[in-house]
Amino acid sequence: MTQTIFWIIQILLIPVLSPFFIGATRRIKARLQNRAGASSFQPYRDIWKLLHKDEVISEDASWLFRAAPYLIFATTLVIGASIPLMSTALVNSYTGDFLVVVYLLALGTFLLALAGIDTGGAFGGFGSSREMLVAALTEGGLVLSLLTVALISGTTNLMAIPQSIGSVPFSESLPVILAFIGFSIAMLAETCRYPFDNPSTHLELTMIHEAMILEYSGKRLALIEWSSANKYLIFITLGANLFFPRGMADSLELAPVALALAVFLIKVGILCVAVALLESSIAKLRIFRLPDLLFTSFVISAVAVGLVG
Amino acid sequence: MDYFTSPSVFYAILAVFAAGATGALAFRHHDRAANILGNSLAAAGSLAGLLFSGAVLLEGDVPAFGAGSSFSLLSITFRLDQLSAFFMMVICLIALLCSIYALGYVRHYYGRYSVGMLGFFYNLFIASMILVATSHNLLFFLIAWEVMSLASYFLVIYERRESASIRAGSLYFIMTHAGTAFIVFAFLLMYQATGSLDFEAVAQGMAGASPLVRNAIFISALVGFGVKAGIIPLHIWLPSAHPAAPSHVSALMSGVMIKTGIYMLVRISLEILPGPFLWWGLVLLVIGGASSLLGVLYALSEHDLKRLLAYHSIENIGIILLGLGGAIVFSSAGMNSLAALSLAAALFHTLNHATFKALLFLGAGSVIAATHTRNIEKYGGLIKLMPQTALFFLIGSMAISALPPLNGFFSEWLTFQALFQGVISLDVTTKTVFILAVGALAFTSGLAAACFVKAFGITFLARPRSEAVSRASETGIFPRLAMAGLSIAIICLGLFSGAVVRLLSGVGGSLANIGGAEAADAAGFESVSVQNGFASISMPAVFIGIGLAAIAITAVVFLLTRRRQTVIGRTWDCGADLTPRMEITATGFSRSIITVCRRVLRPSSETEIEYHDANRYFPKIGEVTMGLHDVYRTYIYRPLQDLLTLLAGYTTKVQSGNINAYILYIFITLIALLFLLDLTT
Amino acid sequence: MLRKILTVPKILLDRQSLAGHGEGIATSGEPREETRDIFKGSLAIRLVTAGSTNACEQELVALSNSYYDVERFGVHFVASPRHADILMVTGPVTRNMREALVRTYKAMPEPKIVVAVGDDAIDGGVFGGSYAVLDGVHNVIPVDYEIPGDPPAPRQIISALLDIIAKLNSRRPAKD
Amino acid sequence: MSYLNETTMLALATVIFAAAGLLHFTQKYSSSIRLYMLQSCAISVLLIASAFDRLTPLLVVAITATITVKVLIAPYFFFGLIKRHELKFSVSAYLNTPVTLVAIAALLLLTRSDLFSSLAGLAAVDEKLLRLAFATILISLFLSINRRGALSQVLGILSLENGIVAFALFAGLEESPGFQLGITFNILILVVIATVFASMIFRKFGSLDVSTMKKLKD
Repeated sequence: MTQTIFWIIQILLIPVLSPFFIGATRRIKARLQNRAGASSFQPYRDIWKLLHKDEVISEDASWLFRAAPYLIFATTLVIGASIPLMSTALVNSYTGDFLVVVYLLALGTFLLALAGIDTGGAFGGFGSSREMLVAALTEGGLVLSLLTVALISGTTNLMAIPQSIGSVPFSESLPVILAFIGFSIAMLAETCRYPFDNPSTHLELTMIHEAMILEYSGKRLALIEWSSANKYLIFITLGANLFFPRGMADSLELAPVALALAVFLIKVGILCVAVALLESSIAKLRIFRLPDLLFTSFVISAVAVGLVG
Repeated sequence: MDYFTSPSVFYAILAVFAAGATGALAFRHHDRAANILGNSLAAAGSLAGLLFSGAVLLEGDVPAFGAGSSFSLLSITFRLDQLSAFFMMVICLIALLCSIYALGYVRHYYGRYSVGMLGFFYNLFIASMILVATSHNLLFFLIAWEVMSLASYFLVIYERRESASIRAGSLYFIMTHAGTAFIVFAFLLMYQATGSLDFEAVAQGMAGASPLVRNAIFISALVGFGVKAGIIPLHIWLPSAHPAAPSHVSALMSGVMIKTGIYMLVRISLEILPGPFLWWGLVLLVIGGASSLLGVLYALSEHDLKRLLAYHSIENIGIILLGLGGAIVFSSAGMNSLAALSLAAALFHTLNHATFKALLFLGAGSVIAATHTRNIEKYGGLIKLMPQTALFFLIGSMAISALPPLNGFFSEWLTFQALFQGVISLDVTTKTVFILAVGALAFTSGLAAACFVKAFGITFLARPRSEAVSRASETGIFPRLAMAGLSIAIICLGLFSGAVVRLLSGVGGSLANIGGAEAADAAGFESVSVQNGFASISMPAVFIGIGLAAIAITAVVFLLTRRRQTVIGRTWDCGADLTPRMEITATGFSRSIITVCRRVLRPSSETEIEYHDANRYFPKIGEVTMGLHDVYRTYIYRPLQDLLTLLAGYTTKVQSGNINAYILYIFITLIALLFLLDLTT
Repeated sequence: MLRKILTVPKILLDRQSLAGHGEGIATSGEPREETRDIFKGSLAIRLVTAGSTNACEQELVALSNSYYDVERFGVHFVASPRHADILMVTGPVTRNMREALVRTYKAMPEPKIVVAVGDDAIDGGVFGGSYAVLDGVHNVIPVDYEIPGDPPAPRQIISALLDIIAKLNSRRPAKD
Repeated sequence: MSYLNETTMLALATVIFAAAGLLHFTQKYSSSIRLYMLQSCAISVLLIASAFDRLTPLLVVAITATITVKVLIAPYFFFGLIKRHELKFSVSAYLNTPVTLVAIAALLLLTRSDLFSSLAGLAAVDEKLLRLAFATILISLFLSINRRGALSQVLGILSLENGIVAFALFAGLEESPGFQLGITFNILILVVIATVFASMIFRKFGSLDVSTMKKLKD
């Protein structure tokens, strides 16, 4: 029974919390810019508003354009159920493999890129092109950085990894640290943050993610915004729980799990602050400088894998 | 059931193909009859072959059977062990659906080219592939191999009034025969070492062969079969030959024929040659990584839909070789269960690639038949004109991009897991190769996704970019039936991957150098786990998870927004008129990735501007052609060709054109051989 | 740094000092029922410059800086009319921009609000009567609210926006 | 071969050898063809004799085919050919008669030499016969080299064929029916192709002298 409850929490946690952390990151950034900024709960309001608006769909759009947001959101839900959140005792051996997560993310990107092309607008296409460039070159670093922790813990199941990473002594944690660096770069690329993309840009020419969703409105826009929030939280969670698994519960008792959830929120909050700090202190890179960074991520992660064992 | 796997059934299947071939030839003046006869008999034969090979896979090997011949070395014998049966199953599965497709597709050749000839060579081609996969004698194998090459050559030059087809055919002819020369060399070495040409006897006799001989056999087999499989840099024939053939033949060539090269590589390196060496596996890993990465990058730069797909075949062969290379490395290190895992990954990817590449080629064939162009830049908006073809092509695209929950994802997952095991369990130098292979595989699948966003997006989405395309219409019922069949196969192979892995585990385990090890364990809910739970996955769970989540979210959103309307408007165009010329082009889409990889790909761009005036101030028309420098031609094949021409220049002096002189050469050779004989005895 | 994140910046104008400086003048009477409650705390603006002098744009850009910081009220500018709730138009609408303005309006999903910003947009302002302009946004698309001024100061605009939001949300629908 | 004693066999072998040798010195096409017929007859006799030894259906077919093709059809073709194109003489050779003789002698010496001893070991009946058959092969080849006329060259090749058959018989290979069938089949093809080519070439160039055919290369 408790297990069922925990599973429900596990599945719902990511979509429920994700708008908050997007909002929080924005707010921290606003503060760093000496502004008050919108409330951390602003994304909830935006999504609520969009769900209550009409929709305008281009006459050139096909069923793919209409179906994509639902499927993309569905992939983030499945991923949310496959990643470690609070307790290492909860193991999903069906979809918990890290490759499943990586490729489900790729599925979302694939569908979104197609939807970007679908309407035949001038911006959607190059948004897709850039997105696929970044996504394709991120893959190597992402897979190898996650492989590092998987090798250390002797399983590629994400939900089982934290248990053994937590017991790695500090003197042997070099691969973990390197992998985390590689992972962070991949994370910034996948979630469209600085220096890869400006999440709040209005200039079509500098867009990557935004350019693809220019044509969406109403409920489908809400779903897309929500799924990218989910994706952001998924990556933050992976970063927090795979590389710094301290504080995760190792049983399914109520008290430790509640504690673990609190610790989880704090860890995610810290990472959000880190992202905001990073975004406020660096400039966006030229698109042809991005591959260098992504290859750096790949090389660092490859070295990390080499150092394991 | 035992009755069903008897040799006579096998002969009957061959007879059906023979009937199809002769029937099509007999009715060559009557296009419709030739089409129906040739293709329906091919379909019937393939169906029977599919059932037959499936029965063999379930029931166990059929021992060698067949007719001997009066020649001591050539015996027309067949053997259906698990590996042969598996490849025969792949061949028959794809051939079945391609034949159904051809029933409708061939119609547009009526009155233009001889449908009878097409039917003849098509049946011959399928039958010869089956013979290649099942023959049990090296010499007989060579004959079947040559028939397969020639039949496919005639299919490549089928549209004989296109000069491009003829050129592609010639290149194919030369390359494949250069490859055959290496194969013959490998076989001769085997014969020399064992004194027999029967597979079983050769495999037994090879145990005593020296490492030098074994290495030489492996290298020449790798080159010879590598040409057919299309590994880089021996691939140059592939992107021009596959697109030139009619689409259902392209599907067979790309989906199945190149796999015969893989079949023999597996057979030679894991069964015939005892105790493979570590470096064989490493070489295959390096070649596989390079082929997959370069293949997908070249595919990105292609704007010809079928050439693009042909380059993806190179990529997927690379992925298969990663699995095979891993299997050889593990086998040489004595880790049999890992070798079984790795080989299962390679074989699974072989099967998967056959299904989705055939589907994609068939889809491309329908698109080309409807639009009369192969240039991807001219397409657009076909999803509204050909909705079902678009859906099938999308399924194929997702499968080849290794997106879950389709079959392409599962075999790449298995390949990844095999490579991970290599990273875990091997020494530092070997491990490095495996890490790089993992990286290559990861980048490859990302780039493949990018390439298929391009291929699918530019072809089917947005608005038509040319007049011809806007008049396209959905293809006939048979092509759609065939594509639907392949789509179902793709989905089922993804869903029931657990069962397939168990089957392939048996196939791999039957090989001598793996010795019966299990590839993966099966747990509940169709889930597969490798290496005692190092990794586990359940494809049905992924499928159902996505489905349930999508249904749930759709229901929730529907409830929330049921009172809101959806309005159809024009695409947001910033107030200016949007024309199809403003849409992203395939060139534009992939140019950024090509620019990133410019060191490897060597992009070229030529600008041509026509001016209004002599001072060249006012340009009239500007044209930029973007492409790639052909590195292989410039640095490998051109020098080779020059060298050959030079040598040929010397040898022309020998060619006097006088018959007497030629007979004199024969005479001298005879005498010289006699001397040689005398010296050796 | 942490203090900076946690405390409200000093130079920011507070809410009280903003109120009452300007108001959104409703042109179409009662707000439609469907707009009620939807825009609570979330408003996306699409700006169309229909032949303006760029003065209004300068002021609108100032809204996002750290002094006025319109974002704290949940108001933000977006890149596509598809994402927008409010269409802000500046300038007297030149003949060349007419079609673009209409298309932008059509591209927005319902419910949508049109706000004419500045005297030019309201009735043509100093350009009124010129052969090149159409004398205000209302001649092209229905306008819901007007923010007068030539150009209106940022403070006026924010004040008017808050007023508009208040009007949209607070007023009871007629039949209730 | 027990039905023929050694002397008979030696005689037949000599006939075959002599026919090949004499082909070098015939002046007329018709006599060349007759010599070939003679040679083929000798071969047929040898084949029939071997059939008594061990009769298989395939061997019967092979013998029938050999007799039909070599003794009847091929000469008939050639007679038809020379009649149609009114050819009579085939005098031109690269080497004159004495030098040809010397060359033939040298070839004979070669077959007698130790060089050949390894092959001679194959002999089922008599080493001498084998050497003779081999000499036939070499001399026939030499005929094709030496003669300019296309018809003589074809005859040289056919005679070579006969030499090979004789060699196979003496080496005891006649039991392999595939071998017999292959050779027969080969001859059939050769005759057809040669005829077609010869008439095509004659129509085009008006001569069968290959040295006037140099233009073919261009």
